[in-house]
Amino acid sequence: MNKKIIVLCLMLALFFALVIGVFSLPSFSAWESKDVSRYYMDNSLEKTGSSSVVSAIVWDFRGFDTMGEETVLFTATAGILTLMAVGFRRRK
Amino acid sequence: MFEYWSFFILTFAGFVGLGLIIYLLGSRKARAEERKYETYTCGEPFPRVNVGPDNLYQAIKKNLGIEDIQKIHTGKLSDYLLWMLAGFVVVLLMVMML
Amino acid sequence: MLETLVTGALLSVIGIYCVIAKKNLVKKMIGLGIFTNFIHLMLISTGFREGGIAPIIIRENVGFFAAYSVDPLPQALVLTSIVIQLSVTALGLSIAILAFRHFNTLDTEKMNKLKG
Amino acid sequence: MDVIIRTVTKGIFPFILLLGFSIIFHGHLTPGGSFPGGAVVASGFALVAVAFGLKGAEKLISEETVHLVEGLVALMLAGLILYESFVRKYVGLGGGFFGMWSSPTVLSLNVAGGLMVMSALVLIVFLVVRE
Amino acid sequence: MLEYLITILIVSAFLMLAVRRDFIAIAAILLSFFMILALFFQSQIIVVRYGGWTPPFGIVWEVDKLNAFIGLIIAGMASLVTIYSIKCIKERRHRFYTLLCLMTTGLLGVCLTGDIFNMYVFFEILSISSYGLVAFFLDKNAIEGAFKYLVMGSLGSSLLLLGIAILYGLTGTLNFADLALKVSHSREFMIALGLIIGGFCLKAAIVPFHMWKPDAIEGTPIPMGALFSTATAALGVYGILRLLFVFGMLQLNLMLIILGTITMLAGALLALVQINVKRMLAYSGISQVGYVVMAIGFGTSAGFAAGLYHILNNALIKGLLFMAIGCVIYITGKENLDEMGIRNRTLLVCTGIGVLSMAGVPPLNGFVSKWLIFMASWEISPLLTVLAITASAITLAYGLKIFSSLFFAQKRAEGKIPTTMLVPVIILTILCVIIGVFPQLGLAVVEPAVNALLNQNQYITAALGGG
Repeated sequence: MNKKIIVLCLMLALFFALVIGVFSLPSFSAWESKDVSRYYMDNSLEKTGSSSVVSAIVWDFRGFDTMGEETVLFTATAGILTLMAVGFRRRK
Repeated sequence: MFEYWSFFILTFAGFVGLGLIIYLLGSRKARAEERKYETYTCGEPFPRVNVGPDNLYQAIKKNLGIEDIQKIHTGKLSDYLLWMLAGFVVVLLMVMML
Repeated sequence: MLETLVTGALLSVIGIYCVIAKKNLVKKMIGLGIFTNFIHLMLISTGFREGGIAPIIIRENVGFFAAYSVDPLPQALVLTSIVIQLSVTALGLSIAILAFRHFNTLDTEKMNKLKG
Repeated sequence: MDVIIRTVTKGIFPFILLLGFSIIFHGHLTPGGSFPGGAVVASGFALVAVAFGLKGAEKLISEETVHLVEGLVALMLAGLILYESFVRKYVGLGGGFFGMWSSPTVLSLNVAGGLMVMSALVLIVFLVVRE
Repeated sequence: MLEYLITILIVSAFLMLAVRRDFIAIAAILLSFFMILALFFQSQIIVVRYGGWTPPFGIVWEVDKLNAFIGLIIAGMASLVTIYSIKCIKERRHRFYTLLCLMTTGLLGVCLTGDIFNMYVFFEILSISSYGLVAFFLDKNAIEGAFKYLVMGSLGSSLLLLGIAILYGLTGTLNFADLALKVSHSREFMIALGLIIGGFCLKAAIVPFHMWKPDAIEGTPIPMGALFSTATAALGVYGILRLLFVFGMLQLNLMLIILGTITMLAGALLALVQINVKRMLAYSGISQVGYVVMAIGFGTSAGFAAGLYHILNNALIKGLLFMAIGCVIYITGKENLDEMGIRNRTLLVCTGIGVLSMAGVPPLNGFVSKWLIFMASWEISPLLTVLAITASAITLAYGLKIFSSLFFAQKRAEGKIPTTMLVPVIILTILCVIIGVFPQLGLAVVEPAVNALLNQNQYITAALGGG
């Protein structure tokens, strides 16, 4: 177990030093390249009428993603029904 | 044209022969079940020893280090996750080396 | 921004330690949740802007909104991802209930019937 | 559960529903929307299930109803999303900006998504509580 | 057409909750197969814009020949599995079909999408429905396999999301084509790519990530084992391929060769010593994916052709073996290799052909793609050829184990196999033989996919151009 913890610590250090180092880059909040977000901010009011830009993105610009998200929720429900509701029909 | 067809006929014949062999093998063994085997060692009737598929390749299993590989698969979730993260780190390092 | 990075580092290490080293299945699910929260935090932080405002257009800021707002797209992505995480957690906990019923324990070290 | 929790639940339950539906219906104007609102509504039903037991909660909204709501709302949602461009073409934008009817597509989708989230979460709570 | 495909699948899954009739899901999956078949014969790249927004701003689905090839394998296997499990699953069949329908949705969604976050969403639909399906039998093995798969799979897809977050932070866009134009091959981009490739390796069960697969397959119903070893594995390989090619990262081939070789050898060696037949087939599937990844890593067009051809052949062979062994288990009720004797001759012949084909005996289809892989590896390094032939020999050895347990069994069980279970087995056997005798047929399917793989510029311009 002790050996495992050492391996774990080494790996974690390597892994997250890499990953978190990336997020501290200055280019991550550079606004020159974000023309997609810029388009959403400029056009959400005129083209969708929604004044909450996040709502406009979630339901209109990227509505298909949200469709997938609701399907994920439905999938989890179906999975839990498969797991849990075994004797339910018979009891009624 | 002729070459093509000869190739076709050869492979077709080979395939039919193979199928025939498999079929005969299956049917022969299906009948052979009722036959009685009597094994004698030193004049005494010996109980029949059945060599199953899990007895095959025991020598390879012992000598080729498969048992060591099998020991890695402990069935414990923590070990699996540790291997998986090690895999992620290896992939990351390999990608970074370019 | 520095606070975000420090929090993210802490969350990630705690989460992944919890997933790997803890033996209880429910604790593993909690660790998974913490780790996913780390990712959500990082994803949100890609839209960071110094002194930014929330991406809601109101009458007062309709002209100069785009110059001050934070990036709305990562927020939408995180909203989607939270629901996905909720679904995974719900399914995982119901599997944990069934596992407890079968094995009479939640210790993952003792559930190693399948191996080799 | 004891009488205090029951009484408080009876008092607070309508307001939880009100808050949830308010969040859902203002999804295109304020922060929040379908998922937070749906979760709030579902938490109201979860509270009833805790206070009055599963029987009490099923008197309020039976599992059959939840199934039906989820199926119907899911179908509606799928239709709305997948043919969103048609909806936008024929419904168009409503009245002026910043108003309740400023964005019919986002509003209707928010309501449908909120009902979907609510029914899914209520179903999950019912199924897990029964165990 | 693509909108109707996804509409039909999702809506039928939703309908199954209320209506509970199996034929809805069966019809939907079969219909989706025919739609993918029709897409496969389209000559140009098909782009579908959801919601009517232009590509970098809205979500786009995009089908070129590579997509369509993998989608054809996925939809074909899913529909065969659907037909097979009409009789194979005995109780709570409507739940099984709901989840199977959603799993097909997830598989096809990841395969056909052109947007990286959309890909993550469908990846999760696939994952969650698979967790439910692994736990379907609700017994000890099923639950154990399910939670192992759940924790590993969720951690893997979280890391995939982390990779997507880094990509978004670097470029500010999520569309594949737009990303390909905007990324520079910097170190940060490499980290993101490594994380995403790791997530796909988990689905394809490349060796350090493979440990969920045998445990999950041992507990699942047999049809799910067939789907995991064929469709999910093909999808994982597709994800790696698409990422590498659309971003022009062909210098990663050394990594793929190393991972593929290790996977090939370890899977074959572990399959050699298994006693449970489902577990043995699971390891065998891992080994075959290793061949594919190794062949892709060669970086030559011969290697790509061989790898893609082996995806097709592996799907046919592994599907055939899983389904045939499933019929045997249906009769005998035992999963040990010791107790697998049956009297049904058709089934014996089909299983024999499957085993020989897996081992690469000449007139059958496994030989063709393995031969192509050997030829392609000889140009890179003869050592790789030797290793591949060794793995092939080990494949023959464990194939003989199945062979002997079927043909030389002492006790043979009697039993009637339902027609719906026998038909997919026979279809796959006939396909194996036909592709083995006429390899040109298979190559005709594979070659457009290889061409599409090598011309990623068409994929990029088709997504962004054209108004």
